[in-house]
Amino acid sequence: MKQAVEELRRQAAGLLKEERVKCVIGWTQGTDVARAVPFFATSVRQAARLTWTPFCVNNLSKYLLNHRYDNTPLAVVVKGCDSRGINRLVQDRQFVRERVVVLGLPCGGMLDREKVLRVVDPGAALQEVEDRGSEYMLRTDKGEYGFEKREALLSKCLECEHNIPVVSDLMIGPQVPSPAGSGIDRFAGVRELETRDPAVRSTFWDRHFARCLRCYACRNVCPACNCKECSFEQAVPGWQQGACWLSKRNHPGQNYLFHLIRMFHVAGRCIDCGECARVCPVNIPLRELYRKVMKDAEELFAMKTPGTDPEEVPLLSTYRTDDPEEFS
Amino acid sequence: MLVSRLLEYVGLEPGRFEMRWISASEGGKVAETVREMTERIRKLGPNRKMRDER
Amino acid sequence: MPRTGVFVCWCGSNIGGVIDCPETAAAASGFPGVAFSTDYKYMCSEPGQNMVIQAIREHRLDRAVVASCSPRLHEETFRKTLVRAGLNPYMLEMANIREHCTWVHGADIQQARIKAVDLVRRAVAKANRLEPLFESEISVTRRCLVIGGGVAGIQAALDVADAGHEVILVEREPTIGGNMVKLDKTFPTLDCSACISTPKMVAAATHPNIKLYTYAEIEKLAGYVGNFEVTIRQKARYVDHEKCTGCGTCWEKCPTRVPSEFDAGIGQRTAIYIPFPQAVPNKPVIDREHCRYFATGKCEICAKLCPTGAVDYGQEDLVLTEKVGAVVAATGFGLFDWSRVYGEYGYGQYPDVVTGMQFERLVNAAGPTGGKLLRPSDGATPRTVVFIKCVGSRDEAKGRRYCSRICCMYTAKHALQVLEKVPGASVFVFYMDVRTAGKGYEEFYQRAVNNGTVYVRGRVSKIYQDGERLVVRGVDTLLGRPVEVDADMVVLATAVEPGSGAAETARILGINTDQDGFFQEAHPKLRPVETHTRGVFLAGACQAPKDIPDTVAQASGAAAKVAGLLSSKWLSTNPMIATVNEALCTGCFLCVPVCSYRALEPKKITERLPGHPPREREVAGVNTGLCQGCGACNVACRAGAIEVRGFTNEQLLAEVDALCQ
Amino acid sequence: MRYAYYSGCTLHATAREFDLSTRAVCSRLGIELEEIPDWNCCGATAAHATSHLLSVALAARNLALAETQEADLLVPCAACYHRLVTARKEMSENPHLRERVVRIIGREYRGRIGVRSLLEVLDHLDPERLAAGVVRPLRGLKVACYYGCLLVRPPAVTGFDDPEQPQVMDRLMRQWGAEPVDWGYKTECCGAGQGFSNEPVVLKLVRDILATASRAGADCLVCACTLCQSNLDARQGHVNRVYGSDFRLPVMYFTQLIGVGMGMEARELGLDSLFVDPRPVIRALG
Repeated sequence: MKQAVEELRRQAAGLLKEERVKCVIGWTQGTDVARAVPFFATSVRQAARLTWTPFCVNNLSKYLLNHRYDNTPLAVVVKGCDSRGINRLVQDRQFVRERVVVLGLPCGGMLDREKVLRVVDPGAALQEVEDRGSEYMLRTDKGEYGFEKREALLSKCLECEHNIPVVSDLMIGPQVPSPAGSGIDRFAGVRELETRDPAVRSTFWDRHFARCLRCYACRNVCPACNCKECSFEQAVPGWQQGACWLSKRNHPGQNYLFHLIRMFHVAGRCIDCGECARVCPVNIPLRELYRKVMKDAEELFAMKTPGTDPEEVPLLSTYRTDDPEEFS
Repeated sequence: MLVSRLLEYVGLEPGRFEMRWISASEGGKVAETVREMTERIRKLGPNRKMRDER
Repeated sequence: MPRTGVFVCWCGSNIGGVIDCPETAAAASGFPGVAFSTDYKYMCSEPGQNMVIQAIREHRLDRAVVASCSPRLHEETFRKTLVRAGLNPYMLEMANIREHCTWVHGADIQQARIKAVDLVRRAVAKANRLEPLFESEISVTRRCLVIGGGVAGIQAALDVADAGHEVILVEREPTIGGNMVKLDKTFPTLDCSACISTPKMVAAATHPNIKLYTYAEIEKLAGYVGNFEVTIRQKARYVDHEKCTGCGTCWEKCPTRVPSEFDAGIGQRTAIYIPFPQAVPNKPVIDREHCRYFATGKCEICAKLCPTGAVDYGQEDLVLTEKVGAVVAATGFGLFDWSRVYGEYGYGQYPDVVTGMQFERLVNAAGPTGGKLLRPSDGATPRTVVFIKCVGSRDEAKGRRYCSRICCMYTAKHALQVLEKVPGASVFVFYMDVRTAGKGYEEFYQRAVNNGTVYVRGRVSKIYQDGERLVVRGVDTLLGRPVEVDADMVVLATAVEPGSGAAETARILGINTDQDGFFQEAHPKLRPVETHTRGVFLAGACQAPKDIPDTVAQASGAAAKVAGLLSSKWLSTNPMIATVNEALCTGCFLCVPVCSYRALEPKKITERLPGHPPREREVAGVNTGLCQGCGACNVACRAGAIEVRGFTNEQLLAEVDALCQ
Repeated sequence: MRYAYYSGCTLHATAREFDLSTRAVCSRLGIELEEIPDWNCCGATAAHATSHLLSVALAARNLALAETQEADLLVPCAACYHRLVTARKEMSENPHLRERVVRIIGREYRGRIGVRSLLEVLDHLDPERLAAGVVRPLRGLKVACYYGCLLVRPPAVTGFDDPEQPQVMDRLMRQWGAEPVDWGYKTECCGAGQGFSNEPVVLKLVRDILATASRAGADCLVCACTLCQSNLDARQGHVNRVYGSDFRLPVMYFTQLIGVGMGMEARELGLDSLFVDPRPVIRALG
């Protein structure tokens, strides 16, 4: 991956130097060996701090929203899954495609930080990463570690649909094989839950939603959540608890409703980048919730994963007379 | 269809949610549908989920 | 704090006979925001309205809830009452405790009482959150489109044109005149149908304010009241009507003969034809389907013989648009196809079993027999004629459940015509009931009876051909015994049904059809010529089966409505339309494609927010003239930036909350 | 092609020629008939006027027996067909009734097999296969096809042909080279059911049918019902006496005419056992 990192820094530096963009949104090495954090390079010097490791899990497309109404040209680095977020924002007219330079990185999968830290000392300094196809080789100042992808990747990466970005202006680094396991059912988790008894399902979600802190991290990280003011924040005079749809209290019933409403706001638009589930501090399996709709929509309406195609129209905003229906 | 599947997925009883096309001229059908639906929901009892005590 | 007044109406016994109105009013007085509540026998009457005005003044009310009938009926009435009391008309909320409560729950008074209170509580909750709304104005294109050139369309067109407005009259057949001009005589006066309809056709064609499109159909209607744009397809006639003089050489020499639609299939016409000699315009069209030239590439007799070179085989359909402010649908009726279902009458296999319309052509001086009553099979004069009424009408099993209204009268007319044309003929009429509601109608029926028509009350169970005669077997329910008549000819009074293509026309116009397929009027009694789509009116049998006097009366009624609409250059608009909260709008424009009225479009705004320099961005904007307040955009807006005035989220949720208490 | 065969009582007695000709024709066309073992009366004419339950149960026992043969049931007689098909429909629509009936007949009945009229079966045969059977076309024979009141009515129960203008038999006769006449009495009642209780009415009905057929130019009547056949055939003399008419119109089963077309002998088809001798008409065919 060394080659890709170098090319990334070079390209970023070039874009900044020629003033084609004001800022390159990428990642840099974080506070420990298995962490990369978003980084906003605004000068040639800063461009040298950009990095590309199997820990660059953050979906950076969301950061474009911060600049949606100014005119600054930007560059953003995306993995395959993140690139669907670019299409999402462009479709939602939140960003003019011409104003962003998309730097695409073919991705061999992201490592599960927890699994890596079980083996590697967090304090170690990451020197080089090598993608050997079926495994990653991490070289640190405290030794070399190999990680079988099948064992150590994030589960979402084993179900990877696009490891090559679906949209990019510049592809950086060599093509790498998809980390997706062969013959993997993308919706196995959903299907598993579907087969359970309704009562079991009910308790399952009740338990998870009851733990929700209403921290809104899932919303804040989501590229499909791009309203100007979230409907959960809209205060209406006379509704003491806040928004008119539901209260802001942390209460099981209200949390339930919160997740369902959010669910419907992203239905047919969720790009399945998995960030919501990753950032959830109480580990609610949000991805399994959103992917339920994705699965049904794929089965019923042959919907592709949203964000795959820049021309598509969100499923719930289209109507075809030949759509199947169950009611009459 | 998505909604009913989802609601069942998150643990609501099947039959609590239903969608029908009824035109404004079909008064009888509205009444009939509502009656059926009411009967069904009454059997299921009150929905304990999403309850708000504000 | 709002000061809401609640006014519970008894509606005589409609509401007051089921629930206890004073009790409901008393319950309402305890609802939040209610400053005054009362009840009255007829709230819509003058004393009732005055009571509302007085209460508003006396109790300093700033909004009102009227619990009475459907807002369809009296919302407008009470809005005006509020204006008279000095309030904004939109500070009114109605609770429909008649149609939604007492009319349907009369059997369960206890529940009805509870429901009435609930409905009022809902209305109060919404009323407390009402805000004043203000109407704006749109311009009006002072032209009118009339669809259908039958007697209804012609009458409406003439009346509107006489009122000084331009009229576009579109007819799909090659001639105007519709069904009326096919008839021989009209009941009950027995005057000649063509003699009274052809002058009207000419008047319409020559009126300086009327623009006539025959052999043309409407394809699309865009826009809204006052500002419609209609797309018309002028079908290819293959004859240049500019050059054509209507000399008739072409249709005299055309070698192809096909059954004439105008003669209900019993006469013949050529492939280049005018439907009948008095057609307007009196210029031919080529029926491409049957023309020898189009089928084989050879013939061209008409082109060769035409003295002005008007025949043009290369002509194509022409699509054109016209701007109008109002539309009158006058698409008329069709006749039930009995031969599909009436096996007992022979499925149309016996040539001497004809329909009433075919009979009209058989006795018409301009018809295929020159007005001599001759039966189709062998051209003999029928001595015994049997008429069967209600073929398809009032028959849910085989046809349509409604009464077609005109058959009783035209059958009486036909009976008289047989008796007059064939001295000594026997005429039998099998009937279910004889319905003669109309001026001079009963007298006319009596005349048919007195002149010797035998009316047999009962249905015909079977007709079969036995040699040359038709055996008609039925039952006389008054005598209680079967009867059998040997007839030379049988005439079926087939049901009136919506014209072919009525459903498609309704779709294009954006109007409803009733369960039988006729166009739905806005109110059966009080708004019989209007539709729920503002600016679209109805005339004639497209709305329900009608005789000529009723058709003409309704056409004039529709014309009066159109003239009223077009009398002013400006029209006030409904303020209950969508509004965009620009601060919330993210500019995704998913609302734009969902709007059927094309009322939403991107617009640029400059946004000033603390801590930011002013910035320009695009948000959705509502065209207040186009918006109909349907709320489709409201639902499509994920950001919750669009609301419909008078139906805001806050108001609706307040209603739900009130109902769920 | 294999069918469970229900001949019914009359085909063993007054309508033996129908049974004979049916079997002969079917074997020639390769339709295998397996007579239901231990069948009983279908209950026609009397049972349904006596007890609804009895009428269904009688027919149901035959259906249950046929089910064990695992083939659709083929019924030549219109009256039997009507009873069996009605019972089948009623039981399929009313599980409660079916339960009661099953208890009465003491046999399992699951409603798996269909009930077919012979006419319906022949109508669905491959036309070429039918054509191959014709060795002596009935050319020039004018036939009045008489369906009677039971075969195609009520349409909700029978449903294989139009109740007002049935065509099955006409089509079949045409295929055999005969010329069906257009006449109005195809489905009129012949009155057979009132044969003993109200003779004057029956005589009139028979007269009307014969007269209309004659006027339409028919050489003979073709029918599919044993009651109609015997009523129309045997009563001609009586009609002639009462009305002073002179009817001698052969009344044959459609199977007999088909058999003639197949070149079978008159005796094979039971043509010799009819009251009005059809042989002159047949001989005239050449």
